[in-house]
Amino acid sequence: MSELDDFRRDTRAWLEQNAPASMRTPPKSSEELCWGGSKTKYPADVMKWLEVNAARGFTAPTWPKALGGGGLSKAQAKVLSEEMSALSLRPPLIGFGLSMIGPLLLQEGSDAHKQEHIPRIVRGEVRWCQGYSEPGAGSDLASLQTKAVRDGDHYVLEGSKIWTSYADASDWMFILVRTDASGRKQDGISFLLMDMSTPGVTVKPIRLISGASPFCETFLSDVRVPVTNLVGEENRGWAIARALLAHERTMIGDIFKEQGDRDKLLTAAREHLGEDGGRVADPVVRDRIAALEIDQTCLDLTLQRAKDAAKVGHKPGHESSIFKLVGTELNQRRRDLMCAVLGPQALGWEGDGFEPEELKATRDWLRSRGNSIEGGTSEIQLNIIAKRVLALPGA
Amino acid sequence: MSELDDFRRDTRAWLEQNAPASMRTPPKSSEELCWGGSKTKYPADVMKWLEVNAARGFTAPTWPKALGGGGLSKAQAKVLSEEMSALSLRPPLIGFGLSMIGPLLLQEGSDAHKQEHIPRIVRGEVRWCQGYSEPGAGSDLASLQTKAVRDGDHYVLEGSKIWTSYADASDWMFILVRTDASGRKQDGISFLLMDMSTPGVTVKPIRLISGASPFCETFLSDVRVPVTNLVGEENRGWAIARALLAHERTMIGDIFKEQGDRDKLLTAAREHLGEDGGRVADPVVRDRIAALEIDQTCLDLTLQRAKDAAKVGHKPGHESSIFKLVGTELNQRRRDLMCAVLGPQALGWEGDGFEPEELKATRDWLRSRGNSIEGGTSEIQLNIIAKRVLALPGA
Amino acid sequence: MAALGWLGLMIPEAHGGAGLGARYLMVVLEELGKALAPEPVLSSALVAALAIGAGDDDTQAREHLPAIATGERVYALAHAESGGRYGVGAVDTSADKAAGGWSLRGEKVHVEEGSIADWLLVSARAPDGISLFVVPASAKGVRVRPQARIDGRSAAIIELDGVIVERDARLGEPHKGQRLLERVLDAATIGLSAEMLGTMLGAFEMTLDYLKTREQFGVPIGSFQALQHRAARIFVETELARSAVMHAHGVLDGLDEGASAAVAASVAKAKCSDALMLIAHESVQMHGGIGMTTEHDVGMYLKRARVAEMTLGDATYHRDRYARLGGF
Amino acid sequence: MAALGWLGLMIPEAHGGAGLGARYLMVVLEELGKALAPEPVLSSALVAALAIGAGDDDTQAREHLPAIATGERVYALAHAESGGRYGVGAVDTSADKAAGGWSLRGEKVHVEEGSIADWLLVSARAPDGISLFVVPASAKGVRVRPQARIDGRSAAIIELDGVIVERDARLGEPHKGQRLLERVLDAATIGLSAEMLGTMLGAFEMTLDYLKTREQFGVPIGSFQALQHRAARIFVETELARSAVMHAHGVLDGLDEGASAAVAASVAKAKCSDALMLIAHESVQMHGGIGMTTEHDVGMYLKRARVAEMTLGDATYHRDRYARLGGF
Repeated sequence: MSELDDFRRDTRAWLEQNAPASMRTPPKSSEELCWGGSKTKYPADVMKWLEVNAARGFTAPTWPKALGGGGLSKAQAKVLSEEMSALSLRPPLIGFGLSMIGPLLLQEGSDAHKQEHIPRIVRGEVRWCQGYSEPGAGSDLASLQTKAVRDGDHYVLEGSKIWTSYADASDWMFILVRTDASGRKQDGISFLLMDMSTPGVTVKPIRLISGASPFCETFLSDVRVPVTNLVGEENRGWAIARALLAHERTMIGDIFKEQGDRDKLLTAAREHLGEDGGRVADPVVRDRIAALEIDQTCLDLTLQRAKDAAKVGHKPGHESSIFKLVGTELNQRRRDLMCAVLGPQALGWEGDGFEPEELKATRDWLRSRGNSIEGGTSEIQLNIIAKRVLALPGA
Repeated sequence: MSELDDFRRDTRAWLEQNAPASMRTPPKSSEELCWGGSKTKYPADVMKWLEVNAARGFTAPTWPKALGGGGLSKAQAKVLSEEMSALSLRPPLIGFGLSMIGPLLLQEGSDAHKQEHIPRIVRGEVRWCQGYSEPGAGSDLASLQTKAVRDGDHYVLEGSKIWTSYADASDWMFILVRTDASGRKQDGISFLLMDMSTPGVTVKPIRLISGASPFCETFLSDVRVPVTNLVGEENRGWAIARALLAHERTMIGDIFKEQGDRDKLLTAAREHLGEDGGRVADPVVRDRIAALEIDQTCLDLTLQRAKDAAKVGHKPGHESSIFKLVGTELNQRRRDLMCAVLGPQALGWEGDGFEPEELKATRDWLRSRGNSIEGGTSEIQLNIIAKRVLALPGA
Repeated sequence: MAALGWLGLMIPEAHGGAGLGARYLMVVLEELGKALAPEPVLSSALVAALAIGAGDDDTQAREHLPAIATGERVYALAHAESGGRYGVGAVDTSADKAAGGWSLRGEKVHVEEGSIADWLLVSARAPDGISLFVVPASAKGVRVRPQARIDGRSAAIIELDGVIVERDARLGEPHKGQRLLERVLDAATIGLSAEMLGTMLGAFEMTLDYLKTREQFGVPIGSFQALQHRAARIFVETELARSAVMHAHGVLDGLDEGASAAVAASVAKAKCSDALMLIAHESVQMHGGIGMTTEHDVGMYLKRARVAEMTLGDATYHRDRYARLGGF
Repeated sequence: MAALGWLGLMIPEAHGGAGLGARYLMVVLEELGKALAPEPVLSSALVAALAIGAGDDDTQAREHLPAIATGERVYALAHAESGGRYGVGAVDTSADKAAGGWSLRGEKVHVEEGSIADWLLVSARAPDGISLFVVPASAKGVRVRPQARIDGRSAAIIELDGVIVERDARLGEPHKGQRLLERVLDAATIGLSAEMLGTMLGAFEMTLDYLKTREQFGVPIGSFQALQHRAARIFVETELARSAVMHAHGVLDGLDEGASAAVAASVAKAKCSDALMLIAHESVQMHGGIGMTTEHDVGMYLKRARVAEMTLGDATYHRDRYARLGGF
């Protein structure tokens, strides 16, 4: 106990001494945070904050010291996180390296994988992206067709991946490929690590109906990946991918909320619909706003319930599907309601006649329609709940 | 043209002369109308009105004169109907005999069937009920299990029928039975005419959650029906039944509306929620009422569109599923909204503390929940639209 | 139930209870709701225990709390009035000073447990504002007429025709009666939402079982994807409702500092009202014809759902209240 | 289009039109909506033709109607103003008497076809009430700024900085300007609902085709019952919307004696707004990821749906108007 108190005192002192002032303000968007990698240039303060943290392993506090991590206990990591919050500090590094592929390699990777990748993730030198979806597969993820054919000590990849976030800004991709097309579709999939600079890899950004997006399509033509980059066994990649997906869904439930969403909606409602005795003047819209906020409260409380359960050792199960389903739908309702409040002012694409926040509301609404598609459609989540949670029979 | 005018003048004179005054007022419920049959006692005026009309064949205006019908042309029948409306006259006779089994027998029945049954239907001597549904079959109507085994010149029936409206007040039942269990389930069904007084027929009324109901369960134990009572060919009854069902669905879209529903809802809303500048005071409820009335208007216009199309020769198709689906759901929304308006006064079952119209509203709501089940569930209607109208592929 | 200690969960040990709090009572109320058990736990063990316990009057506590804990006496909250609909202020019943105490006059409706209660908690308008009074049902001038409602429970209309009660029949301090009544109504609303959670779970369990066993077209009807997706939606609603109900009981127990019981009550009641009606309607629909008959229990869930929805404010009322409490 | 006679469907033969009426124009508007074709038919052939034709002024008719019928000139209705939202009365633009005519001053927003129109129908507040004025877009003091909206069409903000027009630029009789404007807005609303009907049919057709051809899990996705039921619901909505739209056009043509064009317009617009948004949202969802990209057209249907929904009053506005017209 006293040791932990010492750790807290030391950590706070260190944080106060080393954090640049600009890192003590909330970021305006996730773009302002550090995602690492060789392809993005970050401001000096951001890089400095990354470097001092990486040197202590504080970018990955619980990972082994030998691989560059902080080597902290869970209790110590909690203290670090609390102290970061107390000082309103930005995380020094975020991204798929820390949240997805790093933990996976620590669990499933070979020693060589760990030695090669973990330290570079900790230092933020390498940014990772995820190559799962394919244009033809959609919700039927396991039907993926990107082929990997063995040729000596390499796999030769042919095919394409879609909906890869930030593929154009990433150095490496963890990718699902088909190494066997003869049996059940889930049984011939392998999990590879691919350097994005390998000849034959081309990346094309995707334009959404809401405008520019982080999504890319990645084309693979005669791409040679060393066999040593295989994680787990050949043809056994599906199980690995599924474990990562469940992890992603839990994160996603929370992700759609923005700071101050409620206030923005109410402010817009007062401005565009007027006030009546201090209240939003239109009682029908007011009723819809209240319904939305009540449902949002229920989801927040449910997420909290899951977190509390996780703390006492309950493993997260299929409730991640609830979070994905409800989180995305609430975001859609919120964006839709914002349009209803703005009326014709929700129709702008750019330029004259619209305020910046009106233009943002419109694009947010358009973008929100993708929420119930990406990361597993709402229909897939309903299937998961029906089959795995409620144990309803197959057709 | 002039002949039709003569007919109109004569008919009007005859109607004015023969209609008892009490037949010129709108009935309070369908219970006040004449359903015919030997088991119900009707007031003298009702019987007199039936008799004079039956004598002229006006209970079944377009049926052949030789079988007791009116022998009128379609144009004449339209004139009759218009003149009846003009004088606000009640129909002299209603029921399944006139609307369902009569027309069917005229088309598919043998000469003997016609001679035996048509005149008695016209005179209202025999009331008919429909024996389709079975407890085990539900939506899967064709899976019916009531057996009819041939024994000499009789079929011997064993099984039970459910949801038979007014079985306890009917003299005859047209009934679907299984005469062959070996092939496709639709292929072994036969269509019989069964005298309800045959030994072995027992009828038990069904109590609904809303209270007493016209529905009955009919038990058949060793019931002997002459083979001559078969309509159409043995094992070919399914097609006959389906034609009758489509007919029933079209009628049902209109059936849920009651005279003055809109006014009742608005009056209750003003009374229970108060008024504000002449308007219903609660804007959220007002919005829901407007939405309901708008949707009701759209359905009414769609029904009118179908009627107009029928007049120029379009055969009614699967749009009957729309009417069934939407008509029932609107009725449910209306009953539900009425409860929302009444608040705690919508909670009464009987007796002290509730007005009669409040008690009726509550039971109407409970009863309305059956609308989307009886006569083909909403799910079945959606299947029909998806498969037969939209031609979506089978699973 | 008394033997199991359920009725004393909200009552301090000093007065014969277990003093465990609302989160424990929630478990009981949820199970009662699930079984549609018409037990007067909500009105006695939650509402009356809290109303009397909160008053800080030791005499009242000693008089009533042990009798609640043992189940010796049943209590009912007589608050709603004809035409008043919902809310704390819709009270026309009067409490005038009389020799040695108060004279109560008015009519209360939809009093749940009213026809079996031994004691009544009556809201009435005293010269210094609305207050709660604890009145024996056997007092002179109390007339109880049972109300036959669709859920078949023991509701009543209660007339108070100049009922004389003693001075200390008033709960709480002078001038603060309305605040106490608000707190009592919030607690009643929260407890009712726990019962509603149980009722939706009961109906859903029954329906889920039916989906798995009832066969049509040669397969269990629960294998049809359209029904699967609707069942999944229902499950999601029950989970969201559960979170709201659990949270509200935690707030009642003072666990969440700064949280408002009024807000938590309105969130829970609004959510549970909509969720329960959806689930009850869907349950009858999925049962098909048999669900419409009195031979099957699912119709009882539908009827109880409606009663619970309309008691202590429906979803629209609580959404409006939530907005008012939230300053919009 | 002019060659096909579409633009003259509402214009009497005497002025170069076909005089067939709104029910014929509905067919054109529906097809344009289905193809998302950005043609100024609604604003010229329906709104302007009706506004000018209804005025009973032969000089005006001769001046404008033939030019509409031939497609020689494009007309736009400049009514909405910033902050005014919906309705006939939200007009601050002023029309003051000036030498030989009127001086118009104000700003109009969301003027559909505003950036390509040759003539404008401007609502403005004259001393005797709101009136419509027909104004050449080339007049001195008219400033047109295109508005980039999500549907990519030619909307504009139009400033009128003391624009001088002649006396007979005013449509209709004195004191009756507002009634004419009401009629024009109802007609515009009804015509827009025809376009919306087409747009929902276009999106649905595209989606139905996708459901039948796109395979996942080894079968067409349209074989999944959950999607089938949702597609069936969409179909039902299109049929209900069609009835409302047809009826409203019949009312415009004076077919249904005693029927109010205002009521018919609000029924059609409320229904089409909700139905179109539902269908547009569902269409994108059923297309999955590809529907979110600019590579597929379904997103354009979604964007146009939103614009149409918010033009001339959304569903909530028209439900409220329907209630007011119906006396509740």
